[in-house]
Amino acid sequence: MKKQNEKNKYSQLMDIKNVNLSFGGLKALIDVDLQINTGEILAIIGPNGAGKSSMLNVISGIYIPQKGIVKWKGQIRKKIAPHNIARMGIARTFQNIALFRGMSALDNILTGRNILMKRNMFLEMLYLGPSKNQEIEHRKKVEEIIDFLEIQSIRKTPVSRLPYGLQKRVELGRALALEPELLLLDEPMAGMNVEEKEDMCRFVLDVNEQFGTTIVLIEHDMGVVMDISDRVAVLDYGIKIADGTPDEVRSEQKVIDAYLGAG
Amino acid sequence: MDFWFFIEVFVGGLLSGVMYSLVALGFVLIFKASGIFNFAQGAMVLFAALTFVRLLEMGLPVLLVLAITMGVMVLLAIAIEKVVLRPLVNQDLIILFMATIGLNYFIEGMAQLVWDSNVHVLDLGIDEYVAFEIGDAFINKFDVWAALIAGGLVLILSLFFRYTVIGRALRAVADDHQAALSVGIPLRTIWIYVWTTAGLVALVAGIVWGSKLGVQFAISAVALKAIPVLIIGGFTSVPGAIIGGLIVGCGEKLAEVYLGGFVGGAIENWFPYMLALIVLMIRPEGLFGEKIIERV
Amino acid sequence: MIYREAGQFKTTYKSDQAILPIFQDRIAMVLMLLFAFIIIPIFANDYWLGSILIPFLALSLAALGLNVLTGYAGQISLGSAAFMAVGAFAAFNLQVRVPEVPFLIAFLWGGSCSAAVGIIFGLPSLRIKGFYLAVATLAAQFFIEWLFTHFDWFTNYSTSGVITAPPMQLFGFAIDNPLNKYFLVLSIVALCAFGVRNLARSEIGRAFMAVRDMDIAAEAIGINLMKTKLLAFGISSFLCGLAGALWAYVVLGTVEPQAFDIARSFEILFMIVIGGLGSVSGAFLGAGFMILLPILLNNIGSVITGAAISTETIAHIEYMVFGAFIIFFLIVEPNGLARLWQLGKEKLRLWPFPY
Amino acid sequence: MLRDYSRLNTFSKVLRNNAEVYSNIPCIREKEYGIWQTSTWKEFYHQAQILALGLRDKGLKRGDKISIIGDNRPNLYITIAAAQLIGAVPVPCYQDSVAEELQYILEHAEVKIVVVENQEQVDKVLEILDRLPKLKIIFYDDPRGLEKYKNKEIASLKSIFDVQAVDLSWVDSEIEKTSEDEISVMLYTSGTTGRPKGVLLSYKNIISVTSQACEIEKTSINDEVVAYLPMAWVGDFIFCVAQSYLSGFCINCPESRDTLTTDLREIGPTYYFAPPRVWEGMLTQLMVRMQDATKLKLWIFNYFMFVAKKWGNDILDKKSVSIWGRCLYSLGYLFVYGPLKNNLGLTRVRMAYTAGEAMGPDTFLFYRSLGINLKVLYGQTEATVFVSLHRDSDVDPNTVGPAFPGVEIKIVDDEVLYRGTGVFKGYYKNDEATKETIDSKGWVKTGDAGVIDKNGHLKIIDRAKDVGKLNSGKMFAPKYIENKLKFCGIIKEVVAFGDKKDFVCCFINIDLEAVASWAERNNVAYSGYIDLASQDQVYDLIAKEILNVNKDLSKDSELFESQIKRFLILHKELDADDGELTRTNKVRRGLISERYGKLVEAMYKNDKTCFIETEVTFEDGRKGKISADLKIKDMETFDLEGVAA
Repeated sequence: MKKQNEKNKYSQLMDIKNVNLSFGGLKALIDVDLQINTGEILAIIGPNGAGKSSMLNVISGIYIPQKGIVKWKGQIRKKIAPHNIARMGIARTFQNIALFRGMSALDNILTGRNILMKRNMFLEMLYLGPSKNQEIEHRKKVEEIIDFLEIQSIRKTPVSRLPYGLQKRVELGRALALEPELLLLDEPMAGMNVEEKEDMCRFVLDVNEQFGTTIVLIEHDMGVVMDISDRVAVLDYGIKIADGTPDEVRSEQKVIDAYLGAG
Repeated sequence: MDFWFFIEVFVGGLLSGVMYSLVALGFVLIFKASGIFNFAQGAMVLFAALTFVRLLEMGLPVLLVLAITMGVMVLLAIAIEKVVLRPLVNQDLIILFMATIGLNYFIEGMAQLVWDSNVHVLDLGIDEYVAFEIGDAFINKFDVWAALIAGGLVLILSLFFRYTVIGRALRAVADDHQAALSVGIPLRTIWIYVWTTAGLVALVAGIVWGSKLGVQFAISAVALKAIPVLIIGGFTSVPGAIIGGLIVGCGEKLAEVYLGGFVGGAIENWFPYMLALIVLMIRPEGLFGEKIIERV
Repeated sequence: MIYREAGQFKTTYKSDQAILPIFQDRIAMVLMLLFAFIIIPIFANDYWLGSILIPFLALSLAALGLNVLTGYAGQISLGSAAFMAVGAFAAFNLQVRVPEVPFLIAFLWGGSCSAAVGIIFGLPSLRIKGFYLAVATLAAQFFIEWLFTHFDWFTNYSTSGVITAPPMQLFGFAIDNPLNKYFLVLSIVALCAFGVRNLARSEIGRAFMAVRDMDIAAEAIGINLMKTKLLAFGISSFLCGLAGALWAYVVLGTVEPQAFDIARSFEILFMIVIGGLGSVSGAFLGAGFMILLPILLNNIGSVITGAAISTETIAHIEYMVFGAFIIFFLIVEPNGLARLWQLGKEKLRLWPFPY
Repeated sequence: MLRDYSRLNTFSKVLRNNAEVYSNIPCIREKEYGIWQTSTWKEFYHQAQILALGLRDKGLKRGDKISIIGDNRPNLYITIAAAQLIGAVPVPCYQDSVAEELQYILEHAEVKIVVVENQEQVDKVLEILDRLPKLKIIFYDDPRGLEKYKNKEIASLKSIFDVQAVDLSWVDSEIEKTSEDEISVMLYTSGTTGRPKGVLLSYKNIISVTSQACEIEKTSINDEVVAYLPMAWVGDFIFCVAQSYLSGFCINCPESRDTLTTDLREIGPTYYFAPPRVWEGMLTQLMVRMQDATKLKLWIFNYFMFVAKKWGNDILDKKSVSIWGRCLYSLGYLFVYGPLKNNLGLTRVRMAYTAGEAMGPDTFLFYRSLGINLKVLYGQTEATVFVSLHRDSDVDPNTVGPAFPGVEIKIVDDEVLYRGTGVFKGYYKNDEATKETIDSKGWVKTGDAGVIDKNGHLKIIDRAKDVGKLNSGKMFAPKYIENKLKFCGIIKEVVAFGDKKDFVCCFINIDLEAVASWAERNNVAYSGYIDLASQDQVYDLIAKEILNVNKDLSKDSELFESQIKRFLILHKELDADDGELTRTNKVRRGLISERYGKLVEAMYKNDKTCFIETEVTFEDGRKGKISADLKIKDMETFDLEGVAA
């Protein structure tokens, strides 16, 4: 399942240096360093409450660490408004599905392209000229994504009516619609059955392969993680205890302890 | 400016504030226990007052009337739980909010249909116009009584919350529905209790307000006064309701007296809301409310 | 059952994204417009036009406005009437101060002012949600009502505190009888409905719904919550303002601020709850419902009791019925009549199959 | 419009002509990216020309074979056209055949170039590549997942289409060179016995026959066809390729297999072709869906179905019908038939065919009564499809209609023989088989037993070689019995035994969908196919159907001894992947009776149950074993008068 192309693997997309994050009293992250290399699939694993989600939110920029620096493409990243994260080229999916339940699959994905659209209230009211054309232009793009994710048959179904697995797929589609450089997946396979997981793995790999998107994912299913990721970072109680290829991590004593410890 | 006059206005404000708190309490109870913003509280006040006064007019003894009215409020609570809350359980709070608006209309309509929409004098045997004198300030006696009643009620409620089983149950629910359930408290009965209590509070408020303004449709509008009180005091805090009431009370009185003049008066209709807005912007959960934290 | 979709295939996105992709629906729409623009004017009498259809349309517009805010963007407001008031008074004042301005311009001005005010009172929506926001809009309701009551300037110092709409001239053509007024209102409302429908199916509409359905996700895909919410407030208030102007100019002629009291706000809220949140047709269905129900009750009442019932009693019954309906719809079909309509349509498309 | 086919005597010429006369008329559509991407005859022709050149450059010469594998996709149809432009022979293969099957055909046909739809097919061909020395290159249409393939043998069709500024005059000269007697296409018949045979069809065959068909049905550019049947099957070639060439109508390719029904509904074809099992499947599904309807709805439905049964067919046949009947029917059309057809996507159907196998008269009449002009077509690849065909207002559900124009039919000791312009050129590299089939005078053996009735309609009873004799000496026609059973809807497949036996027994395959929904309604719990198939209630359900059939048979003096005495329900569905069915889903008797010999014995040994273990092939080609203890059930039979014996 591992992919071949090693192109510009070691140019860094994001560089996180001894980051500390704490909510009130409790420390979520302690002196964590993490590099994200362009074009790789990086998995962040760890027992519950190890700070995985916090890490993801630091990467996405929703949480601003109290200490430490985050470099995005070599530049130190300042505090950013949540809605500008996407414009930076970072898209994400959520642990428990966060689709727009009132809309069809198509519209959900189309909404993902909103930031790429021009806003002209009056033309949109008349559905005229540029706004109409852009609707069509972006529909084309979205249809490519739909085709890519093989969800043609549910294109116009309201997402609330879709089975869990497909909803996850639509959410992935919405994230892809942003054409991100960095894609964050928060437990993409949580609560899926075996086929659904296999599909999702395939799509994650294909995304990484065809669009060269860098992917960071949190996942509990060790099998999946080891299968699809190029690199695995292990957190435990807010501390990074391992970071390396799946095999390296697997054999790391600390990791084994942490997991046995966490039962 | 005259110091004593200020005192008079100030205290007057405080006292009328207490009246607001009286209504606000009803909201707080329900919100605490179920997270529902019960827009119908005003209507309940009206309904309670009307029932009470009409029965009195029939010449029944006060205590009996009181008992009956209480009974009615209990029934109302049960009905609401069965017809409105149960079907809407774990719906969006905003939906429930709108439902209570509907409820508000329904009860208002019912109250006036069953009884009537005339003004009824409700005399508690307290002379409206007798006043104490403190220094040069005149303090309305009735207001003092009202304040005492309100104070008493608050005391009772806090005791009730602290020392009775149901009271603790309510607190439990307020803190965490799941927890409450796991302790084995049937949420529905809880709700009935809550709404009953709210109903009784409404009754008290109704009587007090009724005897001040006379029992009439306008009473239900008092609820609208209570809302900023809640915002300021915080939806989840009983003392908050009181303090909020006091702030609103003297706030609007002072504003009326010292600002109203410049802007054509009658500003106490909106002043509390502006106050509330400011509070909202600075501290959305209110002065005494618990902080609302959203996780990503 | 009436649908024959086989063979209606789309070869372009243009046709696939058309406002009414299904042929039969287009027919229905055309028929409806014909009915509204031709049949009604021919058969309706002044009573119907003046005291039912025109008010219905004006309120539909207000409901449409509120639906943009509450139905599409998910921001609840209890101040719609206030925004109507702003529209009415702004339009009035412009024409009083600058008589040469044609009334249509005045209407637009009214809408714009209302939009501006709406945006200001929408600011809290950035920090607060749900009924907290509702409270903020209540503030608007009370403040504006008070403003127009206590500052004679707004009523142009009329002793009675009411404003009287100047006569309406369109290209030297006086709009004074119910029929003309009907056409005027109908055209404006139809136009707005069309606009809102388009908005709803394009980028802005999606942004609104995204914010409504899942604001965190909306933010994550780059939607600026502040801008979006304020835009919703703006558009919504604009429509309400326009409706207010119509209410003042066309429906009543002379209005006092109390015509836009909180009861009106609730009425409009009820319209969209009953009619259907987040749909254009919902606004109209809801308005129709709210207008016709009292008349219905009245007639039923008089039929049952033989004699006509006191208006007071009717009013109270109305209250109860409305209240009951609100609760009923929230429980049974939160998306209101419009949704029921939708379901009916679905059934027709599937007929004779159950699913 | 009828054109001069003495001049336009090859497809390449017809196509070139179409590109002029129909230049801007849609030629082929594909639902892709959510809309029906359309290309006109002009564009189609242009693409074909470019591809033709590309293929030449890859070494494809006149007479060479080029194979097409995949679902119905425009580019694959273009490939066929391109090949024919330069006189190469397209050899479409079944997209779901496994590597071994492909290997045989590609080897036997000496295919030089393969054009496939997608990765799945590429993988299959690569798997057998080393065994195919003649095969030069594999073109693929959909690049998904193929970037990382390093094999030098594979290339994308796009790489050819992207070629700019090519000189197309060469193609013109090639078009002139082709003659009507050249081979137009080579189709492998998935014979029910032995290896597939490559049927050679000349342009003359196809054009002469197809032009006749177009005449009969008055097909025109206004028709719409949905191309969803396997490209390797002669039907698809005639109805989608040949007829569309000759009458210029547009063929529509569905988006994917799981959107077929919706796509069909969107297009609303005017010309619809489906084998019986599709029609039956549709009916079953329809009835299942109706089951959940409200009482009132169900009543309306049933009532108007009764109305349709009563008058529908006659109205369709333009027979005289009472005013009352017409009124009721048109009412029914408004409330039931219209919507129904609309939901099935058959609203616009002008003519519909069924063929390949016999179809239940009830099913057949059901569709006709809805006003769908369904007709039976009897044909063979060897005859370029058409041997006999129902004509409008001369339709008899029990026959396959009168002989097709230009076709003579005769019956020689029960077997149907025919000859005509459509008769094929012979089997590729298999002369003795050819000789067996065509005699010196050009008569072709069909291998079917049949009779010609008084109206001159041909009636097919069974495969001639399957017709056997019971020990009592009476005729035993398994197919006839099997079809009777299959018509009930809950039975998917039947295999009847009785030749050289004392009585008749049969294997049953239940129709999962139908029976499952029955089980749901009668809350019968089951864990899966095997479990469901072994339920006693299900056995009873089947028994009821068999009883009816027995009653029927008992009325026929010829067949009353063929009543079914014992049956069992198989634990697995008979499957083409296991070789039990042909790719066109015909039962492979021989193979089955030997693979399940144990069961057959058991049935004749009067055992009550029998244990069986069989190997099965899963979707992904993996093999596995499933086993079960099958119950065998006895049936009561009737004697001639039709009362229980």
